[in-house]
Amino acid sequence: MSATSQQQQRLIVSVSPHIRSEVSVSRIMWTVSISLLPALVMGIYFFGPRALAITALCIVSCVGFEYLMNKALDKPQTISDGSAFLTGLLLGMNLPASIWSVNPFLLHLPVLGSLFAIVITKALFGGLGFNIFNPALIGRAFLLVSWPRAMTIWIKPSAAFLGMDAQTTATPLGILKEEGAGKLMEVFGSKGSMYLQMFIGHRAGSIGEASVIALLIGGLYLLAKKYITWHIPISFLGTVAIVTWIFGGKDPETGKLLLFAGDPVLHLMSGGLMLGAFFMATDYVTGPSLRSAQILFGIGCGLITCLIRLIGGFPEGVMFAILLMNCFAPLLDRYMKTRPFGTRKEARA
Amino acid sequence: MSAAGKTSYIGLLKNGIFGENPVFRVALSLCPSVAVTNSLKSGFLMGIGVFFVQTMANISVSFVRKFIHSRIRLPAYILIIGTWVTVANLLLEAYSYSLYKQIGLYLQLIVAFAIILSRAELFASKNKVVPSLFDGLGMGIGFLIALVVISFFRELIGKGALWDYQLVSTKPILLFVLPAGGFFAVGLLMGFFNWIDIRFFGGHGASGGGH
Amino acid sequence: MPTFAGGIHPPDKKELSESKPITALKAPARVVVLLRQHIGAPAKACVAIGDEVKIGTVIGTPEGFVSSPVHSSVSGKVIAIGEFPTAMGRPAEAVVIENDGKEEWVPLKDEPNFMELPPAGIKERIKAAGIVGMGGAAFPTAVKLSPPKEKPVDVVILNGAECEPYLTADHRLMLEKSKEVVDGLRLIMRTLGVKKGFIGIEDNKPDAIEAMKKAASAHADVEVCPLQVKYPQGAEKMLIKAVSGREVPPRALPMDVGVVVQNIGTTYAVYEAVRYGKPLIERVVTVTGEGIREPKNLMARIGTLVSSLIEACGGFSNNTAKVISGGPMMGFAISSLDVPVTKGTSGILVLPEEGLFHADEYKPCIRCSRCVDICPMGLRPGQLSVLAEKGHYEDAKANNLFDCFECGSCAFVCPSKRPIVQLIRLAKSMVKP
Amino acid sequence: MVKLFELIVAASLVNNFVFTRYLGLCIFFGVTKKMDTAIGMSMTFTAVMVISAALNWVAYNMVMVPFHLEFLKILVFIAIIAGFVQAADTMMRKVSPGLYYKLGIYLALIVTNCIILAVPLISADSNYTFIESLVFGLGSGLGFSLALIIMASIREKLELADVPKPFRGLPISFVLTGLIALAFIGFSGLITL
Amino acid sequence: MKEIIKITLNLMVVFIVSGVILSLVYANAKPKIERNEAIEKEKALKSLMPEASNIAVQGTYEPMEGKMAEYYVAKDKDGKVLGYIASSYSKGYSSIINLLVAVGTDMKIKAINILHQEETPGLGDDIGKQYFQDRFKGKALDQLEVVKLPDPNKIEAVSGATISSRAATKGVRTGVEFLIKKYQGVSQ
Repeated sequence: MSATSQQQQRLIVSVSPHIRSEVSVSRIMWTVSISLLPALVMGIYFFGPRALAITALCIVSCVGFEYLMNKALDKPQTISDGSAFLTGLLLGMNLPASIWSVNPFLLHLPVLGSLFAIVITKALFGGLGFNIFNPALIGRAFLLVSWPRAMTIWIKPSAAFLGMDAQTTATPLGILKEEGAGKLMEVFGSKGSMYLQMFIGHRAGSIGEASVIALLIGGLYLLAKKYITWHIPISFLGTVAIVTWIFGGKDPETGKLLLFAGDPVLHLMSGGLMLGAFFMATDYVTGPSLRSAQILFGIGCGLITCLIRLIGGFPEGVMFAILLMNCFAPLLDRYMKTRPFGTRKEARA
Repeated sequence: MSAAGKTSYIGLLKNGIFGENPVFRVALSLCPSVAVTNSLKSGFLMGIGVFFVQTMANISVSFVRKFIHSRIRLPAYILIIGTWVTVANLLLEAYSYSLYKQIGLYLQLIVAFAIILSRAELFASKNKVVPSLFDGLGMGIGFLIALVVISFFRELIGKGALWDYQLVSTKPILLFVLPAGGFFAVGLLMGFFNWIDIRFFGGHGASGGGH
Repeated sequence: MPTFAGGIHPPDKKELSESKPITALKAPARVVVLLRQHIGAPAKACVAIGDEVKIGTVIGTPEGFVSSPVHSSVSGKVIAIGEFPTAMGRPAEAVVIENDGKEEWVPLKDEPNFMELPPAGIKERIKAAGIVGMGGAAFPTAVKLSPPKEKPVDVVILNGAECEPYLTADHRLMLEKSKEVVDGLRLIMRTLGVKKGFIGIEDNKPDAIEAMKKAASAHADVEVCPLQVKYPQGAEKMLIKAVSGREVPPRALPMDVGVVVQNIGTTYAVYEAVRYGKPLIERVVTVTGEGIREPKNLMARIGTLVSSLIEACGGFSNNTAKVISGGPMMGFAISSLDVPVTKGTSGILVLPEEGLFHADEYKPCIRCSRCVDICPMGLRPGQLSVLAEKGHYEDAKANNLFDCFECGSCAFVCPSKRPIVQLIRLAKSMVKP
Repeated sequence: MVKLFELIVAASLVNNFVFTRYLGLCIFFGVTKKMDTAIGMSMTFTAVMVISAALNWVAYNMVMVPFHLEFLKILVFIAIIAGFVQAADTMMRKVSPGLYYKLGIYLALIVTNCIILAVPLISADSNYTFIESLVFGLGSGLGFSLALIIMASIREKLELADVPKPFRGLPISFVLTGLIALAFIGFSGLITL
Repeated sequence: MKEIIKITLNLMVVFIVSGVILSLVYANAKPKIERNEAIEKEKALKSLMPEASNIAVQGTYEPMEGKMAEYYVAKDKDGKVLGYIASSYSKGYSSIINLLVAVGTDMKIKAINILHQEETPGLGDDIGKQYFQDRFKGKALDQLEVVKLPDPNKIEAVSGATISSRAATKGVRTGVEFLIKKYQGVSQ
């Protein structure tokens, strides 16, 4: 009896349920970070160690600002949950590697971008779970708008590992927007070679956005682990494919719109679409939480992306599309309802 | 006028500048605080414009307060304010044409400023001319100071310049002179002033009750 | 294989006890029989201190329509009547009986032709035996079997899902007493005048499905339905959906869609009561968990203290941190081992320190929609929890707060480890339904 | 036709009154605490903007321009709007009291709102035709409604957030508007007018 | 009844007083305002052809759908034609660019002046800067082509802002083409 009474002293009383799944916020964040690694490795391979240095700087700054904001606001420390790390990683992968080589070095850019991402977008809104916008994307949008020139210089991808004075060039979407599809063929040689090179990631662009295969590996891994669902990526990519196929074509002679003549494959593989569709539009916090709303969210992202790519001023629209749809996410969640059990009328079995 | 009267005039001034600062505390008439503050010069001139209209409107309203029938009070006040706005507008157009092209629209919109009408209604229509003048001055200066503070930061951070004089060769953070940057500047400054208020004066933060 | 929408797959841990046959636990030296072991009005004590009782002596009489009698589970002497701690935390009135070890029964009225009894007669015997829903809710069975005329019932479903992890009491009963359970079901169908009876069993109990199929093979009106393994399949509404495809509307009862659901243990008790006139004085309790030396399925007298059950299973292994009455998803953590087994106690679960989750360390909702995906009631639990956390109870109510039956699936999957159920309960207590 | 469509898109998205022109901020911050008010306000505003665009266009191009009284436009516009709003108020109260109780409260706020005045002023400056002026009013109204509704939905969510104390209320709303405006930069270059 | 009279009287007095104030200010400001516009235009034209003493409007043409623009002939004080100036419009990246282009009698560009543009801040709005406008000096019509690398015989784009640079160049070309059509060979 004494043994049990001793035991009784230590019994924990808590509410049900008494078992929990093993998935935790930090596990999700770290898994997403890991799934981004293949794309980062490809980025480093093509753009050199500077790509690694920029990404690392972003990560260190993001985690640092998160630490400082928690201190300043007297909140429990959250740097170990991996969300700031992930923000830094995504921000770094969204920057052009060229900011390392532009003279003078623009290394304050990653730091300021992180400041904007963590402090203004996240901490001021109450920290993880309450931010309205994807912090990494706001960080990038802020940099793009404030340093439009530095943020649109792209270096030529090459496997030459240590070249610092790399040649600059335009991204495929930039070429498409300014010179047309003909020039793109000229640059890549043939359509097949263009698809292949873009699939591998041998093209100008942000550090982590270029390699389609690496991003697909990461994205499929997340899908398989059920950390993301198909709703947003598929509706996003599908919308872009359909719209660019229908409206993406131009008559090479007259420059007039030619229906059903676009190149959806090119559009799917270019810009930040893969990175955005699998890793940033799927951000839990800033997207809608209902599956039906997520499909609309993805379609919206796709439409705005196409609108900007095909008509708008910027060559690439994924970032703005996701940010704009972030604005609409609460609205979508508000008006798309779940169907509570038992509210469907049906015949008796 | 006694000494007590004097302090109350100073009190009226202070009230407009600190206690009920139209932008940072009362949060009325926010449009110009963002719209024209991307350079110190236009912010300052807009502030002067509001200052002018506020003061003149307060004086005029106070002047005619006994004469105006209460049922047409508001239309009459709007008419008076509209007159002074038009005057300010014409003067700016005549004497600083290039600036008029920049801030003209917003200057015209002063006529719809809640702050001016509300001071006319709440203060000038109930007080004598001299206190109304001081209330107008206080509010006007408060508004002017707010605009100057905001535009100072925005031009400095956004263009690296002050009063169109380039201080550094590069643009530090261009965003701050763009539309989006205006909102950030005002929001961050408001938050900063609230923080000072809470931290050092034991206040509750002005717009803390905002929701 | 049929099931319902949503739901989760917690580790079921049934292997700890599913192969342990039901063994009778020796009647303890003293039993504490609660007078309120059911939903509705508590029974009123009809014995006095010092009275001699036998096994099956009525010691509490029902008060009102929704109530149930309580019987002595041992023979001996009433030594106390008063407040006693319970598994739910709040003390309740109980009759304490000292066992004289004679195991004397009151005379029972055997009924070999039980299948010919008229419905009213069956119901009378069920009522007299003090049978209540033994899955946990403890609703008096006789009342459940008296649906109002305007709600015709055409299907009876036996709940063999036993979806709570760890618990195996119903599983063992279906294996060892298949025939009795099927007969109990037919008795219930007869009482209600129903032509169709289903037995829904989750697919993780193939031996039980087999045994029940065999027992039911002689009866065309009884059908065994294997179901996908998913929690909370055993919740009435979910089970009805899975087996019959019917959806019980919010705030309605199964009988509104013509269904009555009965628990396996209850059905077995019904059989025994109608066949032998035996009152409900014992039940199968699964004592299991990683914190117990020797997990067992025990046939224990109502009123046995939890400490006796644990002793009978070899006591705690090291680092015991939590003892739960019921399953891990919806059971109650108990603070003392001196609480009695009641008619609704389906299991005692002992969890060790390792792998235990501490409820106070939770993070903000990151809106991952896991809870929305799995909520069997089609609610948005995460949002409800945030609304409750910030005191927006009315908003929570507008978001179907009261449809939640607190199955805990949302809290189980939540990566932020939010105490969603607790917050929802808080909101429920703050607003009127 | 294309021009008119472009005008709507430009007025509602590219040059959204709130996010790029900073107009109507008092109302914008004032009525977006609750979704219902935001919706009521956007409906009232859009209607009033279209009608006031029409009335003021007539007054400006039919009366003021021929008589060289353009410098009086501020006074005339605000008088017309005030008069019209007053009339609408009275009429609605008589004709449709139900609608009046729903939307009437917003009418009172309209006179002292710069966004209503801005529509005729900008139309006058840009020499729009009557139809263009109407369409511009409509586009502006839709853009303002969009801004109000987005903001209201986000603020409802923000209500549950743990915003640092000095930033609660207006400061965080400003920062939020800045972030939305940053996102709206994506629409720039979509249409060149 | 008395009230209505009082209200009317009230309003009339306010109207009259504001009318008086306004007309006084307007009378004073109006000539200045009108002069301001003229001065501004004159200044812009003058800056293109500082040596001309008389720049006169000749008419209008349509450089872009729906936009009419003026063109001018610049003469020195002896009445000798120094060159021609055209105002022109073109669609830029985010705004309609309005500019002036001045050519000599040899139809080579003397100077251009971007009057209005709202291109991307920090990027396209560099076309308003002197360094870019100077790139047009001395160019003939066939040299008005935008390239990305420095080239003395072409127009080098503002870095990172090819679209804006092209738009500006297109506006210039429209103007020059018009002037050539109008005045080529008419020179005396």
